[in-house]
Amino acid sequence: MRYLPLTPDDRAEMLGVIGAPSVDELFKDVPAAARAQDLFDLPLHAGELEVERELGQLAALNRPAGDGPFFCGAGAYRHHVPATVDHVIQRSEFLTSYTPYQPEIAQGTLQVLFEFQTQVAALTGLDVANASMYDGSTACAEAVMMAQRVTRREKAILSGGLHPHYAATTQTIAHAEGMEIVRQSAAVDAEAAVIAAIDAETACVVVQTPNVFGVVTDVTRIAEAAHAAGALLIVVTTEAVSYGLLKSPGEMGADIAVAEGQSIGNALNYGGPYVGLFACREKLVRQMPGRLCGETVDAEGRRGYVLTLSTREQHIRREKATSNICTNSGLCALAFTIHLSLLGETGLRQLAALNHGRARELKAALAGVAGVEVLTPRFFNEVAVRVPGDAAALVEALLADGVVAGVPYSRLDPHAGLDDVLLLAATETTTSDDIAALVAALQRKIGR
Amino acid sequence: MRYLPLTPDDRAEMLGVIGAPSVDELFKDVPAAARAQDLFDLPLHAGELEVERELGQLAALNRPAGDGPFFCGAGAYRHHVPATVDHVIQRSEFLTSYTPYQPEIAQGTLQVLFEFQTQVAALTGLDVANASMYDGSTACAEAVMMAQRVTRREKAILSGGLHPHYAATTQTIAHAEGMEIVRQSAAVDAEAAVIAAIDAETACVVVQTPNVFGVVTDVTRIAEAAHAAGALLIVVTTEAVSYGLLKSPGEMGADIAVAEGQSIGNALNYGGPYVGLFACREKLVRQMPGRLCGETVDAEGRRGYVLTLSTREQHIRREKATSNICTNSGLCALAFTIHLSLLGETGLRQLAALNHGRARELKAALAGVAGVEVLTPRFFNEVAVRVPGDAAALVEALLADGVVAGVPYSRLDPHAGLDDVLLLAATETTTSDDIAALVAALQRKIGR
Amino acid sequence: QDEPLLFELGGWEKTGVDLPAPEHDASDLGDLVRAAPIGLPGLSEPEAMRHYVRLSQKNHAIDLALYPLGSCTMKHNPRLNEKMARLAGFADLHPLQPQSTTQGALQLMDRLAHWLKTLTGMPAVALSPKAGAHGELCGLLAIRAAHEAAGHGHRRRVLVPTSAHGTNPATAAFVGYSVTEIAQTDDGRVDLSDLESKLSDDVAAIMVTNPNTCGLFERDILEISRLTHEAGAYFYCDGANFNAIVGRVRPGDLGVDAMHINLHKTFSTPHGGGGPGAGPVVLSAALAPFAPAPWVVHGEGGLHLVEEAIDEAAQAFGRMCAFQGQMGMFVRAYAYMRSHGADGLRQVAEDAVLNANYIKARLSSVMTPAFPEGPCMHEALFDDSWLEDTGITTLDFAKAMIDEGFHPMTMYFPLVVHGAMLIEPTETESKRELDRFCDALEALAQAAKAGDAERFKGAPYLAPLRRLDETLAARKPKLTWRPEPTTVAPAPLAAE
Amino acid sequence: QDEPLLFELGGWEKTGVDLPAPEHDASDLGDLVRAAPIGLPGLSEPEAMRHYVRLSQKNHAIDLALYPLGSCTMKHNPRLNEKMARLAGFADLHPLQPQSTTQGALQLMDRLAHWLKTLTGMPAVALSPKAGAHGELCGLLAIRAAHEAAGHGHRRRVLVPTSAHGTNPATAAFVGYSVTEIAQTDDGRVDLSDLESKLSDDVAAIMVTNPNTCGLFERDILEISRLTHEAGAYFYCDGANFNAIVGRVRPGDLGVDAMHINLHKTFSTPHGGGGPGAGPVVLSAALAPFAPAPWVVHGEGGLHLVEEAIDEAAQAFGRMCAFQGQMGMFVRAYAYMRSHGADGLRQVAEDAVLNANYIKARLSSVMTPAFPEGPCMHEALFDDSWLEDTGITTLDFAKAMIDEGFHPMTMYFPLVVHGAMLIEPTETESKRELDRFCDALEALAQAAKAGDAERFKGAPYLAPLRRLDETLAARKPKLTWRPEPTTVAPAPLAAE
Repeated sequence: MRYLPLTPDDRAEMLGVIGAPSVDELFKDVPAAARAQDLFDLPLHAGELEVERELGQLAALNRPAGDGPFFCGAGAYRHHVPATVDHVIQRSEFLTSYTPYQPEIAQGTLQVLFEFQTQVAALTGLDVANASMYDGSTACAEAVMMAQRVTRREKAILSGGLHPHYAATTQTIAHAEGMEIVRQSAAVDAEAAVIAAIDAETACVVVQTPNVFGVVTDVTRIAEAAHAAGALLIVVTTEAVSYGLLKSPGEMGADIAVAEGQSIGNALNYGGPYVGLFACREKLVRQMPGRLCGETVDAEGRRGYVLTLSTREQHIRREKATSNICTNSGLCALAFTIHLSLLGETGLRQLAALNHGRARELKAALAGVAGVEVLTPRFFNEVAVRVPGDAAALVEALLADGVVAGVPYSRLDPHAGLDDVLLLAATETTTSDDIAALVAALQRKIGR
Repeated sequence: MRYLPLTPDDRAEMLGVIGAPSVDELFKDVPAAARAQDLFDLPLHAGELEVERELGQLAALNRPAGDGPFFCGAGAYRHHVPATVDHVIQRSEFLTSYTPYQPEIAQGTLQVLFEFQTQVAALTGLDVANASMYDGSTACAEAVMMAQRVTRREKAILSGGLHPHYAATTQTIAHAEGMEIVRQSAAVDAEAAVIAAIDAETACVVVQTPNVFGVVTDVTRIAEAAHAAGALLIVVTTEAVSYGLLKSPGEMGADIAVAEGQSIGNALNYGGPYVGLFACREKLVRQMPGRLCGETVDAEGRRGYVLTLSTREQHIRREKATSNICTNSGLCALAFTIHLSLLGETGLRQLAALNHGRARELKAALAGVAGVEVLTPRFFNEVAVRVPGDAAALVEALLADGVVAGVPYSRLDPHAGLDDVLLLAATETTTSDDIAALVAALQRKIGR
Repeated sequence: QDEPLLFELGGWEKTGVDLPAPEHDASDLGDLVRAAPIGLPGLSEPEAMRHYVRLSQKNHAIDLALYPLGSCTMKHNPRLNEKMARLAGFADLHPLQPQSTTQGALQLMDRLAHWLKTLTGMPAVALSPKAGAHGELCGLLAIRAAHEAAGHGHRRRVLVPTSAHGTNPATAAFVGYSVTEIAQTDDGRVDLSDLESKLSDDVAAIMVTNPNTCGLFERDILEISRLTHEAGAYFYCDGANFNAIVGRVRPGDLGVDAMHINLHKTFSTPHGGGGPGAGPVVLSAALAPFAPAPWVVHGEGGLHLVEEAIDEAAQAFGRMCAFQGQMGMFVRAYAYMRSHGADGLRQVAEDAVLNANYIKARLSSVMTPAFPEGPCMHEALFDDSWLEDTGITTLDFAKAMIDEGFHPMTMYFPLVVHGAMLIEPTETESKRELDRFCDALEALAQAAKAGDAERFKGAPYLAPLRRLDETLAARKPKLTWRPEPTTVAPAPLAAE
Repeated sequence: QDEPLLFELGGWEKTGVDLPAPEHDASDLGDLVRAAPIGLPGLSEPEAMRHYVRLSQKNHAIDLALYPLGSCTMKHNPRLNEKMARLAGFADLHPLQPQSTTQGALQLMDRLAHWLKTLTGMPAVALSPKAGAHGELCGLLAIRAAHEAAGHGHRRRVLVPTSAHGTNPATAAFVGYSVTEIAQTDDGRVDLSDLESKLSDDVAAIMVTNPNTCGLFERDILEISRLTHEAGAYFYCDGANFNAIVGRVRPGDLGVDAMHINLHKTFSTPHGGGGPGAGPVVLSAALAPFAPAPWVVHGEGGLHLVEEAIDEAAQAFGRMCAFQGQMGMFVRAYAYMRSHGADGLRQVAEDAVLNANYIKARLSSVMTPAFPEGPCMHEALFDDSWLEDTGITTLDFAKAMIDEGFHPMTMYFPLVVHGAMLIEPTETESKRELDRFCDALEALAQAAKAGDAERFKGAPYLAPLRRLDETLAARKPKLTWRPEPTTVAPAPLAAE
């Protein structure tokens, strides 16, 4: 086996040093009944060529997003990632290193995390950020539980504009932890209902902007209402590129901002791995979940970075930890940071403007299709439309024209009664030809 | 422009330090008539996404070898290269470094070259090897000119089994340098004619094994004849994997062995870059062309490596240099060395056996097709066959069945009168299904 | 060499991308548009490349030398896996595109599930958890759901051995369970009688790591699971150490009800400086109905991804995250499994255990093994009693290893051993590298005993930085870069 | 840290690949089969990875810091180019598969040719030469063929300035020409009167580098080409320094007849530790008919690759190599050109020249510029007169730069300047990096003048190795590893 360096001679010699007659002897603590004598019923080892063939065949059964017109968003977005990003994250020193617990030989990773935290704080308009979470949805759940720790209240109100997967994840996890989760009904313009629901038991309200229907909302009034009731405002964003165009959560009064960072530096990957962004106001930092990297000095007074405030974490606090999380999404965060370093202020703003422009073009084109009703008033790069009949069936039918027309809302939540709603996103990778192909296909199908 | 770090402010500040009013001032030595005022008639700069689109579209117009049954060889072979190889050669420290003229900060490259030279010497069965040449064909030309320096004779005899591109390259270059090049007629079994042609003016004979028709030859008798006449024997190999199965040039009496090393570690790349292997007997080393890496010690007595014997080279000797070559094929040599390190003795022998086995399967299948005559008696992984009619037209016709059936000999040499000869290679990447598809397609076409 | 921060290198107007100018008029978003500067400097591409390449060289990595972190299974990460994960058919696939266009991805998930189930002898697996701790949470939520479905919602206590990973009690507490510790015997195993005494009808589960964090196989594991099941509790196994037994022992045969599998440990997906990981959870028949969405089923016309339990499986306890989990890691882990095969995976466990025992044997002459009797599994545990009176701590010794070119072992864990040093070599180390490592540690140990304290107290000397002041970092946390007060703030960018 | 050689690490039975067992009987090759051991140790994949990654860290690289090698144009290598070259449609394409299946590749070659011709103002280009010197050879062969076709076979002399790259005279000699040197003026240019005096009807060509190797533009270039052409000779231009003028000056407008273009210099294909390069040659109308095979023509049904001149272009002088040349480099260079565009390429030249002049300006206070008057082009040339009486040589100074984290500049070249130091920053260096470089060189220069000779004579101190003994290496060349005589030879492998 190509990955196993020991030779039969090595093994024999090592057993001699150990003083064991055989490797079986080393497994003697395993109850005899549980020791498998035979190989399990699985194929034997295979060479690279064979493995590549099998996986290549599986990959070929899928239709990559880049193969033609493609309009899926709803929490994951197809953006162009510079080649530099993927090159650097594959460097052995980043790819094959562990969590930077030994800071003397992990300054590469640590400094990147410090840069990452600073970038996330800047994007969200908040004071501090952690070193990343698993993804946006789990970051959302963690934010809700953090609000519980901060406010010592148990109720969380989730806006009807929150991505249903985020709501479900939060419900599963935060509910398990003892919270009452109030999920409001799905609605394109869901934010008025949020304010109405806030009461004195409310730990937090969770509002997404741009929301799952693409709607961009100024959440300032929600923040005021929440703060008046002693609750925290958590602002969720699933499209991190929107930070380049839209007012930041911090500017609008958010106490905690969480986001899916996939859009910057990371491929679609059929849903993962992604990278959760998590930022909050400075005064809340000690209730923050996840890893944190902080600046310090070494024994010679030189600037350096370490993982810090780990007294919040499970490996120190065990059952009293703020969270059970013991990892981050380091390599995805690295990709995020490199891509954002390449973009810079100028590039991110251009990219966001470009996305918005493409979406406006898309919206205008959709609005011209008879039978299609655009539901989203103000948007960043995604709109919801109402189509005649079942949106999922329509998407499937349009595949015949080579067009992947977006995400039917029923895919996210079959119970919402929004089977005729379709979500369509455009990014800088969308061309006018793509939009024309979509419109032509729609007109053919809906026209009939 | 993403690759240009200077900002307008930087430029202004730097001009101030220089004391020049404008950048134009720095170009004042250029005659005014030759200073282009306008941009040339070419597109303006383009982003990564746009460049990827254009090149992706061009790439999509080609039919990759791996897309289906594929039997081209004739000097370039499709082998599987482990992912580790391509990963390591892309490391910044290998990819973006220069020729190792400063050995203190280039030991990585130098030690690899030393390993490469040792591997090449072992494969060819000769004493020493250089740090690589551009490719096999230019290595062949250099070997012929080296024979001239060694023997002080002017005539080179090129076997009719030598790859026509190699013969043409040698003729062009060595003839330019003043040699008489005797190209023998193309023939499947061309080696008897070589011995007959050797005379007292002969500097060298150049024999290929396996030859361009796939024929494996024991060149021992040719070596004896050459040596008896005071000439050198140069043995050419275009399929380096064959070293894992066949008797080495050194064992058969070669004085110089050259080869195309592409098969080990390097992709097909539509013909380049490849890597030329060049080895010779120890006593000839000072007439060897190309870079050489040698072992030495540093100021503290530690082992290290340097480029050496550079007094042969043009940057020292100028017009008296042994060759005008001033580069090697470093990165391709690195790929070769890594791949061969992974293979090792065991893996290379297995790989060679596997190739030979596939080719035997191919030959047997071809022999079963009525109208196809197998011309090659003893072969490694490639055979020549005679087909009814024009081989090039047949290959073109078989494309309709998704089969790339090999290289028509006329493609290499339209003047040879071998328009009905087709060369077909099989490697470890060839499957029984591929062979079956070839045979079925052949039977359909030729049967009609 | 000090490498400045991005924020000290970059410029507000610099960018390392070239984007076409937006073709459209200003948006109608009005005051929803961000006016103030974001605060993101940019770098041209050459500058960015150099910045991050320079930073990378400050890291240790598996690709450079042995990385003997106990409990972390730092093994070779094959680049074939990276290549496969980057095939457009996997990497450029949207999680919500029509399932008819992702049949290959679903097949891959299905095959991965089959391998995981076969290797563990368990009937079900939940693929979506994103890391080991996330998998623990998934397992305990399944257990809680099962108890609640059976009317046993009163079972709110979880038993955890003192040697457990911190995530075990943290996860149990997270789902609202109280944690009771189980004592350990002198030979480093669960104290059966203590376990028996603490099992009662309010216990929901026990959480046991096996092989345990002392690197030892729980000899009484069948008895443990029998007692647990008899008490009506479930057996959660922490699978962090699965590498020691993969291909040789199936947790299902030990009575395990749920176990997470760190794909980044046993199945070689890269650690990436701290994630992303992946933590699928295998489940027993009793727990399988409660597995969270989504999962793959075989249906008409191919595979189908069930994203929300509507009918038959309405017992699913919910959803662990958006989408399907760590697909990129699934591809890598599957490529690894296929490469090894049934035979190779068995060899993995054997070589991992052999390597650890070899280290234990070689170093026992200079260091004190915590459990000298009998073999260890895939990691060798030493205590610090051999350092007594040297004035050198486990930490000092570990930091001195850095100067020898090795990453330190895991220190002060498990907590049950004083000054613990937990060494896990993994199966991808050659005998040559093990010998190099043991030679270095022997020499260090001799230096320690010879009283060369300065070599240790000041270590590392040869790393990019010397020891970092962690207290300072925690006392006054500085978590983001901010411009020096004297620095002129960048001019606000004009709104586009 | 010393890294052993592969041959000291590997094993005869080890392998880092898994291959299926051959399914066939032993071959019928009889005694053509190699019986004796080859002598190739193997490494498992983790060992191989570590060996080569460790070795890599002993190298300097552009991605780490400024690499100011004059005449080498060490600029940033975009990774986009690497990605494009690896598209299966380019990388997995066989050079001899039917041309109907490689139309995209032929189009790429055609577009690259168009860019090169447009940027140089020349009507033809031969793409196949594999490196700069190979391109020189191609150019001189075309010149020779043209002279012979015109009945001027007696023209066998080539004029070369004293400052020329060694490849120029080497190549001229290679094709059987004798070499005559042309003197240089005090301001570092070709001495026109000396040129005029040496031009006669036996001269085949002049070979001039422009900008020349002193980093200066040949002010009299139009006069040089006029005189050359009047004498019936051709003007070969060494294009190594094309980076200084790309987008601003077309060699065709200067009267050049042939010029090679190092794609690995001006067009950013990576140097790779010494190749592979690529050296296409642009040709004037007079030389175009003699260009070697193959070339691309537009025909019916698409593009066609002419691999052997049969009819119309039978003047082709032959073939430079097998197949089509460095396709992998063509893809990279084209991606680079398209990324820059006409505007970006012009900026390349401007920034390259600006950066060099900035260095010249900053360092002139401590070092002595060889040609202080007027601007330089893309490289700044200093002599060693400022080191007089310090006992420190150009070499010492250069080696001390290594300790500052920089690669040395080109030393002792061009030969016309005593103790030459030739610094080429390229356009991909930021002002920050240039300042860091100039600060370091200023400090070093001051230390040199202050008499701190030890810092220089013993340098480098901080590199993986100290100065290497090159004399020893050349006196008794050891070019391959051989087992120590005392080592037992490996057992011969059984023939399969």
